[in-house]
Amino acid sequence: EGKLSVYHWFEYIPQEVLDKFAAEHGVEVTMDTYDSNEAMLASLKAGKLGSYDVAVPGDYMVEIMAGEGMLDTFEHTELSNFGNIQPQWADVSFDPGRKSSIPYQWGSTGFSVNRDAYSGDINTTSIIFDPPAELKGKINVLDSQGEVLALASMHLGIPQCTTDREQLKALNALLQGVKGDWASFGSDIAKDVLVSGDASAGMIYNGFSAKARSEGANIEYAFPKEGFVVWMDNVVLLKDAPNRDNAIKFMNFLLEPENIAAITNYAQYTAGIEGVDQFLTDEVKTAPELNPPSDQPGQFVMACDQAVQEVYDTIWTNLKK
Amino acid sequence: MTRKVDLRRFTGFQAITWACLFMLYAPLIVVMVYSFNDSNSITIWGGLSLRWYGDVFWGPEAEKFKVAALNSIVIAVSAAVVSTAIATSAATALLRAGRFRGKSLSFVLVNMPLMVPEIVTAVASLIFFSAIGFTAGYLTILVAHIVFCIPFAYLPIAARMQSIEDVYEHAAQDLYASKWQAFRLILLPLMAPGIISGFLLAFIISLDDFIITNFVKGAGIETLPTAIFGSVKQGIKPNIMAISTLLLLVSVLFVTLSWLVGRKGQKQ
Amino acid sequence: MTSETPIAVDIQDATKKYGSFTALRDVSLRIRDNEFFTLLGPSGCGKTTLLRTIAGFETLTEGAIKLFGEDIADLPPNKRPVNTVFQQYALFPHMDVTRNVMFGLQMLGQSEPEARKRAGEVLELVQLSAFADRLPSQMSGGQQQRVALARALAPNPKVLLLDEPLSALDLKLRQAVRLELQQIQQETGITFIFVTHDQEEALTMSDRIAVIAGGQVQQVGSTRDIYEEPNNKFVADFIGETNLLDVTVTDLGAGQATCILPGGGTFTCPAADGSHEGAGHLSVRPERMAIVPVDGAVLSGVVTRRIYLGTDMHVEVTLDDSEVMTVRVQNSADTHIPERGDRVGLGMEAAAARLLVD
Amino acid sequence: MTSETPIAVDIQDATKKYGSFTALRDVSLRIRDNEFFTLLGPSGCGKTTLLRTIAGFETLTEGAIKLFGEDIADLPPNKRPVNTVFQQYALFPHMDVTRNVMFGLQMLGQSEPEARKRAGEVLELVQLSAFADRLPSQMSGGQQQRVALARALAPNPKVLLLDEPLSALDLKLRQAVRLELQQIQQETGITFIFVTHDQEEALTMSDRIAVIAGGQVQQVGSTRDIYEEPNNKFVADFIGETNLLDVTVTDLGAGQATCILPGGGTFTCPAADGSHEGAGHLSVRPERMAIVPVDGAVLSGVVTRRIYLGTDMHVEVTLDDSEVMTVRVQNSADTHIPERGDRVGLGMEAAAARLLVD
Amino acid sequence: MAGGGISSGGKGSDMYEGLGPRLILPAWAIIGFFLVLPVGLMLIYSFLTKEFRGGVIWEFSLAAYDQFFFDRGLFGDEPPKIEWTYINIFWRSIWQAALATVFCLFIGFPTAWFIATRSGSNRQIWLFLITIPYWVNLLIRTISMKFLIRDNGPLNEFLLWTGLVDSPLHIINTNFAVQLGLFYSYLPFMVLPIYASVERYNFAFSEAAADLYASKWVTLRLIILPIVKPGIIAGCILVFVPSLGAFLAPDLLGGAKNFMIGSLIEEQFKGNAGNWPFGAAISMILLSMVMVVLTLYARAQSKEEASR
Ligand SMILES: Nc1ncnc2c1ncn2[C@@H]1O[C@H](COP(=O)(O)OP(=O)(O)OP(=O)(O)O)[C@@H](O)[C@H]1O
Ligand SMILES: Nc1ncnc2c1ncn2[C@@H]1O[C@H](COP(=O)(O)OP(=O)(O)OP(=O)(O)O)[C@@H](O)[C@H]1O
Ligand SMILES: NCCCCN
Ligand SMILES: [Mg+2]
Ligand SMILES: [Mg+2]
Repeated sequence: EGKLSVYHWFEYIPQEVLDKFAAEHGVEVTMDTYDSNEAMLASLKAGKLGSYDVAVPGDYMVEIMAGEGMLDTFEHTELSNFGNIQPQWADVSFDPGRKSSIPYQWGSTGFSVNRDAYSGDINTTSIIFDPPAELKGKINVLDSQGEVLALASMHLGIPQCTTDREQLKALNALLQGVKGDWASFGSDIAKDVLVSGDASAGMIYNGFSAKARSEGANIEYAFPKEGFVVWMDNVVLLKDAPNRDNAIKFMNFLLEPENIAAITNYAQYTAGIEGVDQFLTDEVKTAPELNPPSDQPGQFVMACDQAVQEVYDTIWTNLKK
Repeated sequence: MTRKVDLRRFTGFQAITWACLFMLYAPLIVVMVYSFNDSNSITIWGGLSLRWYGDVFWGPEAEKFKVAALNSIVIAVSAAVVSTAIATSAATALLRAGRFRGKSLSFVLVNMPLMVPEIVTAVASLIFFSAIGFTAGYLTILVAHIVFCIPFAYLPIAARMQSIEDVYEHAAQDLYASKWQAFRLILLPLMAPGIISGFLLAFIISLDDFIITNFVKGAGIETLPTAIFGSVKQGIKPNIMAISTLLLLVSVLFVTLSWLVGRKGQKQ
Repeated sequence: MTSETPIAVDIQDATKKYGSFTALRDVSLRIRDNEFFTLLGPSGCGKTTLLRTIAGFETLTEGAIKLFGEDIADLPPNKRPVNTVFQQYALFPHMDVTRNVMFGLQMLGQSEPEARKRAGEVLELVQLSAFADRLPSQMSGGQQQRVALARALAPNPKVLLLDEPLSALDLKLRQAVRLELQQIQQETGITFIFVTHDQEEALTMSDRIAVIAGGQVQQVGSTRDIYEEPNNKFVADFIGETNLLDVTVTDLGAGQATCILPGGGTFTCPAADGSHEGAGHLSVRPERMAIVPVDGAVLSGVVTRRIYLGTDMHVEVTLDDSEVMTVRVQNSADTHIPERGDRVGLGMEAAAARLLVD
Repeated sequence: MTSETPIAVDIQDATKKYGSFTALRDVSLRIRDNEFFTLLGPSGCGKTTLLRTIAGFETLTEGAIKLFGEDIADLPPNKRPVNTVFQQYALFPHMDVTRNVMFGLQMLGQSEPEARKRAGEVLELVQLSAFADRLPSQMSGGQQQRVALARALAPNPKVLLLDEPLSALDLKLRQAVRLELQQIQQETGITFIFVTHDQEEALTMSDRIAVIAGGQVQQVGSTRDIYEEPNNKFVADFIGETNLLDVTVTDLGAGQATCILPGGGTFTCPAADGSHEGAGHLSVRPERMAIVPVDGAVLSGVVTRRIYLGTDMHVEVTLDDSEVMTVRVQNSADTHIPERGDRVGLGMEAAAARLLVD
Repeated sequence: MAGGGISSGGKGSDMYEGLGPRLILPAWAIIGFFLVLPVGLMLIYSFLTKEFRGGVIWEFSLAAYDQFFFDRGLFGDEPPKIEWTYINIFWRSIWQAALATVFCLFIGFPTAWFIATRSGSNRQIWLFLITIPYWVNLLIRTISMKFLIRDNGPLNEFLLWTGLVDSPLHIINTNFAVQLGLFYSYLPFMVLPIYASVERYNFAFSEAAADLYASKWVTLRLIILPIVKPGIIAGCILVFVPSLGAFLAPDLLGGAKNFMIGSLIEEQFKGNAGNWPFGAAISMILLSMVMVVLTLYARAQSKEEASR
């Protein structure tokens, strides 16, 4: 008996998995969704902290939330399946010692291009930041400051959260210059615009792109040579969780290989849990989006300090003014 | 004989009206047509089918939409009832109670929810609710809905009350009715059409609200608009088209009913 | 109906102010029981205001109103044994005729069958039994008027107030309803206080009339008093048409005076209260003037206009000092009516002329 | 104003149907130039409909309308040299008086100063120069009426249509405006077509009257013709009060007939067109009846009611067969008025009675 | 939802004299507490110091307004210049809202007129036809509009099929699409008040004008429009105010590419920027603009009423 209140990304968990958890533990599960790490943070800050038990922030956001004191901690002994976590994800820089989080899925953020519209080389960030004529005005960009600015920095070859003024100015100038070639901003629509053909190219998460492809879009996911964003989303235990016990049960449930595999099959990213492979579909196992060439550099998005973040905010506002 | 000179007719106005109707209905008709599409994707026409209607009732999201629809209706009915009552009382104060201190301010107040842009109301309410520790939930939605429904209920109620001369109530009083009796036995029945349309307007406005609800709603509580938004922003799915078509039909039924009621009221 | 009859409504020095505007000023009226009393005056003179203070919808700024000797200042409208027939009838549109008539009875606590029975009786009285189930909107103006009357009569009020109840009816209908109203008043014996701005209506229906102007009572009296012995210029002018001659009063005696007419002739006539020597006005009704031979006439002039009115002919005679007098000559075969341009003399009987204050 | 005067408006066999309802049936009227012509009839008889077809707001189902000989069927209202004074005035509420009056002039292409000058003149004519800057809502009904008149007069129309322009005014004001209207018509020489349902109004103002009932013209004639020689029962009854006696016509000659009265007496009187022998109606105006000694009177009865009207007294005499006759006796010192219950005889002059068709 | 909702009603009767304060109390209580206070709190927030990543620090600051009006460069250390960014966003929103209002007026007036001049029962049916779509959720309506106008959506398919165009019309993610969305969202707010005015319009005025030689279109311009003006103004306000803060149409149909005031405010509370005092300040500026418009209107209205 009891409840569980989940704050989650959109289209990131199949209803069956929630139903399964609900049935197994006799818990009533409710879920709200968000479409960016920042939106989640803001809404928790604006008063919703205390009404959810768990959320699923990306790597850098875990660090931020911990710094804001928004996370509760647990003992590893509370989670009987804690040991299922793959070693490389068992201790991470954004949550040293995994005191508040467990891995959910990891993947990359790059972009996909409709092969009917453009047949040239797509493994370059120029597709987005210096687009070929065929794609101009047909590009959707994620409505996510962190990922866009990180990818843009890679395009320019400058470090994330740089404090160098010239580099920041160049970043600003790059975005100002290319904005006119972009059709729309949107994260949750990223798949739909590619499927419907509203956009011929678009920034997108790898799994989302795989889904778009399986829905009939003739697209190819790029692994640009300048770099791309990698991320890990994590289930975190929120401070003041109204149903902490059930939250722990839920996290433990998600460390079960069969359960997390169901999510991987649905969302088409990669789980950080041992023993998942046997449950995966062939489609997921062989998806090109999930199997990057090993030499390609992926980078986590960094959480910048306040001074840089304020410049980033200005650049972002300039982009959308 | 000669052509009739009709001062009410302006060339082109009828055409514009038809164009207007076309613009209003074209998207809805597209939605209706595509709700019968037997295809997972809305972009490809896969033949006629009712499968998405089945999906509405038995599909994976059916439970979620059922709960959301129920929430929406409960909230809309409660908000409409309360705001109609408040609006009726306010209209009586502003139109029937002579002068009193703060009357013009009250007038502004009653119409204020209409004047404050919705996004401002939404954000302000969210911050205020959390500042006073009024935890987000059902009640926050209800309260917010009551507030913004008041002017919508007020408009038709006041219009109706204005058109009813107070001589009827005076007559009642002259015939030994107390003020309360005059109000209950005379004014209220005469106001019925105004109150009904105020109620319906409030109901529909509440049922339709997305922005404010989305800001103030509690964790896991969905109304139909927020549920649809959550499920539709990624892209329109055929099941959403089926839901919309069903909603449209229910609405048409509802409007037709209210119209018939209104017409009956008018006849008297 | 003598002055010994009990006083139904006693209005004492009533003054009503709306802000700085005085709608009623020192109005005192004693309306007798069983009387058909009319308040007559031009639009805006305060008739409705006075009626509303009696009904209790307005409170007086000063003064008192007594109903059969009892001060009713503190009674709200629903506690006063006074009913009103409203100008626009104010029939409850959502109730049928019977329910309308029953309303007051039920508010007084009568049971449904009792009230229904009484309603039936009153509808009988106003000859509307056949319409008992109709809604007001399904009836003509005249019928609605009678429902309004029935509704006000049903609770058997001590005093019935009627605010221009006939003004919405057309001429022929109005004439018919006047008679009915008078009959019902006589049958029921209820005191009627009737408001109108139509002097003909006032004259045909009333026992007594109070003429009001500018919030003040100008004159109270029987119809004949008001018409034939107006107190002042306003009353003379408002009630019917009159010819006013500027005269010089020279010899003021008890109710009598001698005046010097514009042409120089002298004339003796009755004087109203408050007349004084010096400049004055002599009022003579058109029908009390006669066209006479020029020789020996007190006034003479030229016929400048003839207006045919069917029943009568109005002959306008312009006197030598360019004042215009109207003579009303009844159209009948034996009257000779002078042509335009004829020079004629004007005669008037002493009893028909009256010396007025302003 | 003889029949040689040119015809201003010539209405030929006009019929107007609204669906299956016939609002006008075969109406033919020849309205002369410079005439003050009145359409008189009860509510709903089609007066407004007729006026609106002349103005061009309605089209006839059948028939033709000619304006100074020219068929105007195809002219829209804004091309007809005809202006209208509307019943509710229809003054443009957002324009001041001058602007209202200038409107038509500017529409005709006059420049602003020209139009302003002319508006000034017309406002002078209706004595409203002082109100030139007011909005209509700031004026009394009578003043608004004059603005409406000025507005319609300003473009100097050939024909002016007036649809019950006085019905919203109160009695005294109505009387004053009647005179003014007549004067203005005489000064401007414009043909006035005036609509009213008030017979007194029609009688006082018009050169000629057309009495309309049920969409059909009942009679056209001078005021005196209409009042004294009504064509039929409807006209007699509608114009003024009349006593109608059911008689038996025995001896119908050229414009003359002998009738047997209810009491059995015989009486010779003029007959209207279409009278026939057998049952008929004899119409006698109350003022054309006289109270005479019972002996030798053609009719006799008992006084059952006396109504004081100021100018006159109405005496109701109930005949032996219980018909009620009204006699109008002018109030003057030398008339003797019988009391209620007195038995009296009734006299009437042959010339004053008239035999009517139904 | 007849017109004149903004102006105060009539001279007022006094049947329930003395009960006014008690009857208005519930409205005061709920609106006062749950709208006036929150808006008041926003006002206070706009003068506080922002907390990094959302929230406020209770220290007085004019930084939010400073940020709105002054441009201190990318790094906030240049000498202040006038900041055009936000003024432009406001300007764009006002312009969009004004365009949508004009668009609604040009379609809405003839429609309202046409409906109001139908006979009784037809009129009801027409009104009914106009309002039915509004019983469908705004969101669904906006999304179906989006679906309809997308590059390879039904509209373009139809146009290509008819051969009217040979390449798809690009409407989605343009300002025109936003216009269309706003128009579609708020049209009845224009039609209904105008309808109410026109229905009360006394055609005797048109007849008088025609009688005085005015043609129909001149009558429309000189007589009808001035007389039904209150309905038109009410309609314009009811379309303009919500359009100004509109959020769904720009987001869904405009591609969220250009900030409108609504999305700018939302961004401050929900998005990346997380600057609450700034969001509050923008809200207050927006609110005061709306109030100015309404006050001007109310003043004009009462002046007009006083002169009648
Ligand atoms: N509530 C009020 N406030 C201010 N003035 C008022 C009010 N009610 C009436 N008056 C004024 O008092 C005067 C008398 O009004 P009242 O209604 O009694 O006139 P009336 O004689 O009934 O006129 P009518 O024949 O037009 O009905 C008028 O000048 C009117 O303008
Ligand atoms: N548009 C219409 N459709 C149907 N019937 C109409 C129409 N206009 C007028 N009528 C009918 O035609 C008849 C004549 O109407 P009209 O307005 O001419 O009467 P009227 O003589 O002016 O009456 P009143 O004195 O009441 O103004 C009436 O019975 C009326 O009901
Ligand atoms: N569909 C959810 C994507 C999550 C990216 N971090
Ligand atoms: Mg009155
Ligand atoms: Mg008429």
